Amino acid sequence: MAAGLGVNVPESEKTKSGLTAVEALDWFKKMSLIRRFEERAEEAYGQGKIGGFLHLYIGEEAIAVGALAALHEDDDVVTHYRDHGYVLARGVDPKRVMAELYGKSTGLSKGKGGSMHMADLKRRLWGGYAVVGGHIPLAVGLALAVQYNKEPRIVACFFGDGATNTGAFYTGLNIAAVWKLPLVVIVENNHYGMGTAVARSSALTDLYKKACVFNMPALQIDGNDVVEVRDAVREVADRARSGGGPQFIEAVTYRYRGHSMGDPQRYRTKAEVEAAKGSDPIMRCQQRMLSRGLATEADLKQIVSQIEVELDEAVRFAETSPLPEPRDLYADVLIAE
Amino acid sequence: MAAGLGVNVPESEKTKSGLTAVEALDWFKKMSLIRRFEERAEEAYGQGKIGGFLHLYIGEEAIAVGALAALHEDDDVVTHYRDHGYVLARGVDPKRVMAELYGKSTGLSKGKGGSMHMADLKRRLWGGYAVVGGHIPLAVGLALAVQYNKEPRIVACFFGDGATNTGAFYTGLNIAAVWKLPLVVIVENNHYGMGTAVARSSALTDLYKKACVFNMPALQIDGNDVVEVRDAVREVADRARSGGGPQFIEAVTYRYRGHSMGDPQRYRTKAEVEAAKGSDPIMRCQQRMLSRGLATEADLKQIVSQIEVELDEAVRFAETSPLPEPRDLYADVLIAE
Amino acid sequence: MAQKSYRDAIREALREEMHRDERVLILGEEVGVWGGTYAVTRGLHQEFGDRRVKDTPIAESAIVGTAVGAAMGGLRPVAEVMTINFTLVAMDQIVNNAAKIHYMFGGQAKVPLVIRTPAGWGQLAATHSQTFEAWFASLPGLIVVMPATPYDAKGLLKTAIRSENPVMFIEHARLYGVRGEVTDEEYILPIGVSDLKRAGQNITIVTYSRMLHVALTAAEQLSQDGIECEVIDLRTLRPLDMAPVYESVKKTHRMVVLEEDWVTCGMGAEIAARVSHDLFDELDMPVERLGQVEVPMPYAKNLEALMFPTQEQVVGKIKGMFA
Amino acid sequence: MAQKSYRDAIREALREEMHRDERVLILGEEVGVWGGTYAVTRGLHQEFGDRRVKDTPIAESAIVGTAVGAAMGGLRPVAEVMTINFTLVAMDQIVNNAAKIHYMFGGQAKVPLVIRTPAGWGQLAATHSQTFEAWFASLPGLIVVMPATPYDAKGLLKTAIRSENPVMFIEHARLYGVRGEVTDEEYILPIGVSDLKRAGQNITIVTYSRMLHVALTAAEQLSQDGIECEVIDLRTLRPLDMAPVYESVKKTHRMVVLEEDWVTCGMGAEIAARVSHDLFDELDMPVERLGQVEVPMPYAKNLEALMFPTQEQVVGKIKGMFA
Ligand SMILES: Cc1ncc(C[n+]2csc(CCOP(=O)(O)OP(=O)(O)O)c2C)c(N)n1
Ligand SMILES: Cc1ncc(C[n+]2csc(CCOP(=O)(O)OP(=O)(O)O)c2C)c(N)n1
Ligand SMILES: [Mg+2]
Ligand SMILES: [Mg+2]
Repeated sequence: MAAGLGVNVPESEKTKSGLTAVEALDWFKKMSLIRRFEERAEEAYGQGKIGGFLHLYIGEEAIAVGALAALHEDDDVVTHYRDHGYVLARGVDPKRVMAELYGKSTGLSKGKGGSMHMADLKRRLWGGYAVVGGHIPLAVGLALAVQYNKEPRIVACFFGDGATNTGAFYTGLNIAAVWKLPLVVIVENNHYGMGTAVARSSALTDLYKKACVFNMPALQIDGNDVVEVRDAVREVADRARSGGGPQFIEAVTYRYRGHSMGDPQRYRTKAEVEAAKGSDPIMRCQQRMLSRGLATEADLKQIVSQIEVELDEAVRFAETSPLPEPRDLYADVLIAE
Repeated sequence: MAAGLGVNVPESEKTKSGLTAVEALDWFKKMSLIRRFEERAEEAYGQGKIGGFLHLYIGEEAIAVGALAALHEDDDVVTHYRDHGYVLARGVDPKRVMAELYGKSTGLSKGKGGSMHMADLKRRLWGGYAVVGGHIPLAVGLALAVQYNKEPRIVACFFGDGATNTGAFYTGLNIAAVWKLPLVVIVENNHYGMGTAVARSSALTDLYKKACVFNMPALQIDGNDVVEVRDAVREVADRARSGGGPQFIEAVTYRYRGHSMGDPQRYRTKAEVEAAKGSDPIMRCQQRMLSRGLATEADLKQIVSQIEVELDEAVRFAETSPLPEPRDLYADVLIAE
Repeated sequence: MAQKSYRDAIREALREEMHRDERVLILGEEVGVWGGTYAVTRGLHQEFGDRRVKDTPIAESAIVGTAVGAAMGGLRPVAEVMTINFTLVAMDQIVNNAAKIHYMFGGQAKVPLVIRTPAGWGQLAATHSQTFEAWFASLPGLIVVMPATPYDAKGLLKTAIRSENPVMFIEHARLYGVRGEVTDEEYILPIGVSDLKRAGQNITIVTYSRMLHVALTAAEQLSQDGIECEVIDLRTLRPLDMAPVYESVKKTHRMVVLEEDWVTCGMGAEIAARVSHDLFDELDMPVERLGQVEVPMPYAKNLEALMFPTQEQVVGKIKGMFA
Repeated sequence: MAQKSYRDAIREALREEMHRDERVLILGEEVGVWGGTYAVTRGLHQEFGDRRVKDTPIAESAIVGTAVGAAMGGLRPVAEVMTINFTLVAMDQIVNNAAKIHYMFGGQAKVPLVIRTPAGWGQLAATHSQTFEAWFASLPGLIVVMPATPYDAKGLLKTAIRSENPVMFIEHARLYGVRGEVTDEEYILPIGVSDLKRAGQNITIVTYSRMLHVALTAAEQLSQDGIECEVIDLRTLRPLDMAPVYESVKKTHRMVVLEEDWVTCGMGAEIAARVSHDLFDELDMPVERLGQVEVPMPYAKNLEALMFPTQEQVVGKIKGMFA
């Protein structure tokens, strides 16, 4: 379970669980949905219909999809700002996600949050957070609530390689470890925090090794293999759920797009990006499905065209939804008592 | 090189360097001076002549004395608030340290700093700092200045076990490691941060292991053996000085007194404290000197009585020194330009 | 009515609320085994155990962040930050998470959290003698309470713990030993209501926290000279209840704001700006502000004594306003 | 005189000072290879190399703390905190170390440090659209500069870098593209001097940073209605230079403070309190404050547009003062 930097990673045959057609189709569909959703968002951003920061998850889809497939529906999820993938992977209607990007009142966070702050409490998605590392203690606190109430749930927290250099990462996870909380953290090592390569910002470059300081079980996995992600997260989530305390996963992946819109990308070469695409998570999933006979070319084509229909609808919904009302500005500052 | 919790640690025979009588007498004198100085301060505190927090170093003297013996005179030193020991070990006149405790204008920091903030820039003592962990990045910055100017110096930074749970510890030392700065950090593991035992606050209890996350060479040493401290610090300081990057030492020791004045000490038993005194650093130094014929009982008695004279003088100086003038309140807020 | 210390009153509030509501828990440095650095939580760890009284590592940002998460997850955490100085380490969690999560996600999540922390001083020098209430009071999404008496402290803390909103509850280390009347019956007090602590018709003193006591003794002294001060204790700094202040100034036409913080950009600036604006025609003379000398806190006792407005200074200032 | 952008003017200041003084170095997130998130440091890494332009991990408290230490050790660091929002993570280092070290040790150490950081907004939502200048302006031991024009930004940054004191240098993301006259000769500007940006005799507008531009356009519009505004740009928020403000209000007898921050406990409160006090008899009417709506920043563009005073609002407010 180890992946290199953006080079062709041979399709893992170490998968422990059998892969069913239903699962594979679901994951393929979700990964494709996330990717196409973001390409649509990118377009809309170019047209000035979306503003602020827009951090795309393209290339990293296998992590959100694999991890959320492994979690139970009522497990808590807390993420960083690069958050469209998690939300869509958990089955939130793309309409409401797109509407949030458009800053519409029908958006997932009523237009108050935007791309970086997608939350859906009905699905126990506690939100994307934009201060790097700052959400990690929140996940620790949610895990404390789970432990306190002796619930059979766990909390999953996602963040990037860059976040592993923040104070919140260390101080938060130390508490989780001392209190043995039911928490799974998944570091998405996409090799860069903005333009800073891991080796230029972190004394350890194999990020799963950072778990040493928390005395926490840790794994490094190929984050572009949706099956490997699902299996690894399932394994450690089971452990966390049964009192094994917090668990640490480094999922190695690669971000195809710039950090956000308008990144000059002076920190890497085009060739590096192209090479990384050789182990594209969607392509690999697709190849696996076809080679194992879990789906036909036609099945996949159909999924892809269904997605386009769904996204046309999402864009239409976002475009035609009403803006928030001026009075909404004043709503939800404090709860009236 | 490992020490247990407050039990009789057999006198280390692993000392690499020969111990000379001159050194041994100097260290014995300094450790005794620190202890007696603090006992005097404790007395004065009881009489209401010293205010605020007073954190005593009693029981931990071998670390300051051994470490500063190993450092060069022009190496930078940055410490936490439990700082009388370092200042006295570097040869600052006890008069000025006592006067600072008394809040007099003749004090080391002109009465502005008090017990927790002793600085003497002429000796490259950059100060004691009272926000736990907050001084660690300062030491990193001083080390950056040394590296930037290609000087043959290093920076030594002292702090407690509790500080290893702060964000400043992790974020600061990560930078030191990535930039390979000439820094030596010495964690004084006295088993408690205020009333919280290490195991109740830290996922790792062997604190030198925390260096794993910085990929930093680390040692655990018996902090109550002044020779072991000196040798270990000399070794790693040499490494840091010759481009080896930051170095990490955990010096295991024990704090005899409460955290500060007025600590109810509900977190430990009297028996535990008494047991710890079995490996008292001054006693062990004395025994070694006597058993190796490096000093006679008479020599040591003479030193001890000299110290009393010096401290009588220090107390007299502090008592009779003038208070700061009201106008001093306004001095040194900003440098006039 | 019994005489109780501010410390004991706060502890009673914590204890009663923990008995009332199983979801209430305490976390912070030294709140458990030690019993609280200022002995506020003494006995609670023995009574409620590890589950509900949790000692933490020295990591204020993680303490507050964990408490925010726990609050979102359905608990009612009371996080103690050992002194208000250390909120500086937790500032991101307070400002960006506690105060904004409810709004940012369109009202979905709530953060029923109390952060207890004392201001204070006493030869603790520059980094350990600060008070940042005006910073917190500037933040939409946060409630800021800063009580001056045992009675107020208890009643307001109970309300804070029951609140659905994040509350910064700022105590004062030099008030812990101060005693006052606290009824034995259970009671709560409303957040966001300023309190008239002394009636008078000649001048209005607006204040809060420890300075209330300085104001009250100064008022007694001034009374002997025939100047009757009306003393208003803000108690809550956000939201600010200005109505009693306005009512008072309409009667007295003179006002002093008394605070322990540095004057520049302190609470007094806000109060003075509002009164100067809203009661422009009512004021017989400018609103005066009294607060801390604008230098970092020195250690030396004689210098520290010069830092804060004293009873004498308040008396002098007010006499000057009638000269 | 050449027209230069605020961004380029700041970069010139950095570059000139790096050439002048070998001790000047830059550190922060993305200041090097990326060239600065807002392209302010573009080209400097290529020109000066790794030693003098240092990319850091995402760890603002360590960035600022390291810069403080480096300043103590004899360097002249210019630390960039990517946006002012992230100073919340570094607050302890700014408040307790940068601002207090000189005082706390009796004047022994000094901290000749500049922290550059932009305020700003633009659909970035609640945690990324803040501005805390009033917090910093409350701190003895710190200098706070917040320039509005390319000329001021360059001249003041050069002075800040040469200063022996810690300077919080607050830029504005929405000004980086704004152009203005910047002389080609080398120049520096004094810190702590407010600047008259427009003369007028009817009313005084006191402002700083981006709001200066709103004030100036509003003043042009009002001029057509015969109301001549005097516009004063504070430029430095600590120490505050009130002399030009007082001089102006003595002439106009009317004043508005215009800021981008929340009004409660903002800079405007301090300015209004001072003017209301010191010029009590000069004011024909209350000092007005205009600032941000007191809610966390929403993402939606139409809501965000309601958050700040606009030219129209300033005009409306001022017209109202002459009605
Ligand atoms: C405390 C803080 N500092 C800086 C930033 C600016 N910033 C936003 S994302 C980012 C990089 C984060 O990198 P990483 O954690 O690897 O996540 P990725 O974007 O690669 O998914 C930075 C520096 C921020 N949002 N918060
Ligand atoms: C940020 C911060 N939080 C809390 C405190 C209060 N405090 C002072 S010393 C201390 C314990 C530190 O323990 P350790 O680092 O082990 O050093 P020791 O006192 O044992 O030498 C605490 C919690 C502080 N000064 N700063
Ligand atoms: Mg990354
Ligand atoms: Mg300790």
